[in-house]
Amino acid sequence: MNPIYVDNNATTRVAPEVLEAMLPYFSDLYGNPSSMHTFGGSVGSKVRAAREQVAQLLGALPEEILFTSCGTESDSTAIYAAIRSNPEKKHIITTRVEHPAVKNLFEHLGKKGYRVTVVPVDRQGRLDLDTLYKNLSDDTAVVSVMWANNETGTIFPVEEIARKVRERGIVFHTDAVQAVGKMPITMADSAIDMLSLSGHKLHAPKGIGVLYVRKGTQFAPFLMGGHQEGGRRAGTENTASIIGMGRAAQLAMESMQDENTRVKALRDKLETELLNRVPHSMINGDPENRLPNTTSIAFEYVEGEAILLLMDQHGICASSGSACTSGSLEPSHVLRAMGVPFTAAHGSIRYSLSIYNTEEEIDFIIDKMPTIIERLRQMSPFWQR
Amino acid sequence: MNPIYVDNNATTRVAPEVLEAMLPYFSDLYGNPSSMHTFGGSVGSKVRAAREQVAQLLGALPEEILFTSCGTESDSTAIYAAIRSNPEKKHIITTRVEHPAVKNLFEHLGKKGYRVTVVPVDRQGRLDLDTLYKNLSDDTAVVSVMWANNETGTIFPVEEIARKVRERGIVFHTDAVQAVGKMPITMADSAIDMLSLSGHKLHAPKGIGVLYVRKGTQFAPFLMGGHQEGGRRAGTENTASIIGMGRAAQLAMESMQDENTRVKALRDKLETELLNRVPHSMINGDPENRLPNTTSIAFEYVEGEAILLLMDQHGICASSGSACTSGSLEPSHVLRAMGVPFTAAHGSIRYSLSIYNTEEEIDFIIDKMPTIIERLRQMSPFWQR
Amino acid sequence: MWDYTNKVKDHFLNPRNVGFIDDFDGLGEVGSLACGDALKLTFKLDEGERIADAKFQTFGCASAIASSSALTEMVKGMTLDEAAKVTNEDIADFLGGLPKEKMHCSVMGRDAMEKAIAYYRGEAEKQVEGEIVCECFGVTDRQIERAVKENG
Ligand SMILES: Cc1ncc(COP(=O)(O)O)c(C=O)c1O
Ligand SMILES: Cc1ncc(COP(=O)(O)O)c(C=O)c1O
Ligand code: FES
Ligand code: FES
Repeated sequence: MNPIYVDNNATTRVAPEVLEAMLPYFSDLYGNPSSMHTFGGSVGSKVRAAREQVAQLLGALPEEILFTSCGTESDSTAIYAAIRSNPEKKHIITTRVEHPAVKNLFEHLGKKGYRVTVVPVDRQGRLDLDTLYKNLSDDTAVVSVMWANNETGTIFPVEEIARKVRERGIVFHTDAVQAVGKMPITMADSAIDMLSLSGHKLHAPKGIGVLYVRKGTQFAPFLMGGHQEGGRRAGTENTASIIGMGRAAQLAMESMQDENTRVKALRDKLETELLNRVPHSMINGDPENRLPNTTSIAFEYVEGEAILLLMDQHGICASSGSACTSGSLEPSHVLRAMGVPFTAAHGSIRYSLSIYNTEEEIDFIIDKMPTIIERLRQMSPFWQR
Repeated sequence: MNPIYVDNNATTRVAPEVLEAMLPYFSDLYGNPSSMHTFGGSVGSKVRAAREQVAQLLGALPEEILFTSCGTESDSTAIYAAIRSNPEKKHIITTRVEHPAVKNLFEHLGKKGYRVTVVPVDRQGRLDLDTLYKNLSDDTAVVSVMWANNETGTIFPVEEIARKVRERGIVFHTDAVQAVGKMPITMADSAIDMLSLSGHKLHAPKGIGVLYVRKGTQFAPFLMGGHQEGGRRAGTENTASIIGMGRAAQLAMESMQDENTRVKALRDKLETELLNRVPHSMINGDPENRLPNTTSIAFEYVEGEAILLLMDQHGICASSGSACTSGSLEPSHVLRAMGVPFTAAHGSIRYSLSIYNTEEEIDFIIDKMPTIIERLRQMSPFWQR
Repeated sequence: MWDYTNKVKDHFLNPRNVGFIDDFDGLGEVGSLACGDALKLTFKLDEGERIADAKFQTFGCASAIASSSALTEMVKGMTLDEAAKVTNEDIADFLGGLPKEKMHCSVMGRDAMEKAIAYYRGEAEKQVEGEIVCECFGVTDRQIERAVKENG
């Protein structure tokens, strides 16, 4: 059975063009770009080209692009760089809806003696900006706010926040893992100091990330060792994946239009039809400011894992909460932060589309979901027939 | 021109069998192993199989295997885990011949207030064990000694050191990046607490590493975030590379014999012939305890970069010092630690073979090297004809 | 993804004895919406004081549903004393095993059975031993009741 994959916020298919670009760099052109021979050195020029491609996607300079091993490493690198560059400052700010890569790091830093402000969100998942701005102080080392939420797709006004944060001379980082490739980004016009992305969310392979570091931003490496990445990230360059990342950046620019028209229309159709056909269902998140590919729908009185497993019987792949938190049945911290009622939080399903989805697939999902929910509700002690 | 690649301590060719094992996991079976659908979950069982393969290569338990993004990350993870688990201890021990991944981290920790003992080596590159043992104290948080040196191939008695260190209740880590796959290792019989390896040194791809953590060893994660790797290393699993790493571990077990007979014989032939044919040349390192694939030969009165570039003209790929430090022209810290005279240190070339090398290739190198060295010596003001 | 046995999958996909016996002899309810797990169990006795029928309603994950289904199958024909001795390990064994992290899902079944028996015997509600089923939200029962009412 061919899967119907609507779990693209968890991970994406490596684009065939990306794999093709990577293939020569495993068993044929396997040299180390740091080597003093042509065989290794020539791979170095491919790595430079990939850096330029990523810079172009972000409207940035090639020297502002750092390759890392994943989104999580980019997040850690940025946040540690900011606090190590400002060792006297002991206050840090983030939000209640961050990915665990930022959330858990801030919690750790809280235990290490940092004062942490965690900005709340409202019922639609919108940030309480007043609280954020009110808490900026001379003691603040870094503000980290995600660009788009992985579970609901809600987009946050990070450009505006970055400007206010910069006015106070504070470093601003954004986890843009879910935003990059789905919306246009121009770092040259922005006040954001550091930005994280992860290759496998935009059709590059798993195990490659990028950290944008604005020229002039104070920096301290997270991974110490060899002199790779201009001394800012040690470890032999993951050449094949870097080259794949470059190609994926190029493809993302080309498909941005499709993502924001055709894919968005498919998402809207899926959402509208499911809300129509399934009683007691509702959207989680801000329908106004939202990624074009994501919808999180709460089906009341049923439980997410059970829904996913029944969907799996039809080959439909989706998520309840983020892939990172499913595996434990704790309800998602994002939905809890938004005050989604218990009856709804447990039964929330995230559908995240990509350019590879077709209308037939969406129609198939629309057809199957009502029966799945009805079947589970028949078993539920809370469901009043 | 097909390269003659004798730079396998810098990086290796991805084995075609490894690439074949990886290929389905890019564009076809691209699911996230943490997902609640069969499409992702079934990749999880492949990841488990890879963990078992790596465990087998190391004579370890699968739950003692942690996948990271490279050797450098494994080293950092181990050393930080040890010092964070022993926050009251402020003394750390390493050697003068470590790879920058350990060396630079220890220097950094020295600046952060740790007392660092750096154990010297003798002219053959053998460790001064007395100094090491004498400095073990109740304040020592971790001892990190590489298993085999990347530049000279010298093997250190880490099993013996680990036993002595354990007697004192101190954590022992070894950077085994150059040892794994070239010599049999059985962690079950060992006193080593943590061991680092890097995939691209044994025909797995770049960008995948392993940290062995003995069951029961205190641990604190370096990369915080999602719950992957049992909460010990966050970040979406690099499934294709992990699966490739597993296959490479399997192949390494199969080729260990070939490495220690045929490859060793080729290395010995190369070495003997070059020493015979090129006057004023000598081996760096301990010829008794040495990796089967490595020889570092000093050609006096000439300079390494120039040698490498002339070799490159013939398509011969090698290194002067480690690939990580070439790129700057500082003479290698390893050769300096051994007291190799300047006249020799600058002209040292590392040849590191692999199972893919043939006798024809070695004969070709033996044929070309004398002319290359002679040509440069003709230009050298230090060379007395 | 969890490694479920074929038997778990079967009992999840084709659960036996779903429902509510209107003229029940015993009724046990455990868990709550807040936890994401809840189970309502009813049984009916025959003349010989053996369980003639048992039915369940479950709000929960696949393990919870499969465990409930398994339990109701297992207890049919048992005396109440026998049924009271069924442990969550027995339920897991019946299903060919549950992932370690999912063992607690089968506890709910045992607890509901215990409560249903106590109900029949008119005993005061027994303090149930063992693991706490869920403490995800850390909210009070009253909050939950309100939440259910508001959204019900
Ligand atoms: C001994 C040793 N340790 C650590 C490393 C670092 O490994 P990686 O480049 O995969 O991070 C290397 C190779 O570069 C090495 O030879
Ligand atoms: C918003 C966000 N940040 C960070 C990450 C972490 O990325 P990775 O798994 O590549 O480390 C993810 C995805 O898992 C994400 O969705
Ligand atoms: S002569 Fe060129 S680096 Fe010194
Ligand atoms: S019922 Fe299975 S996780 Fe709680």
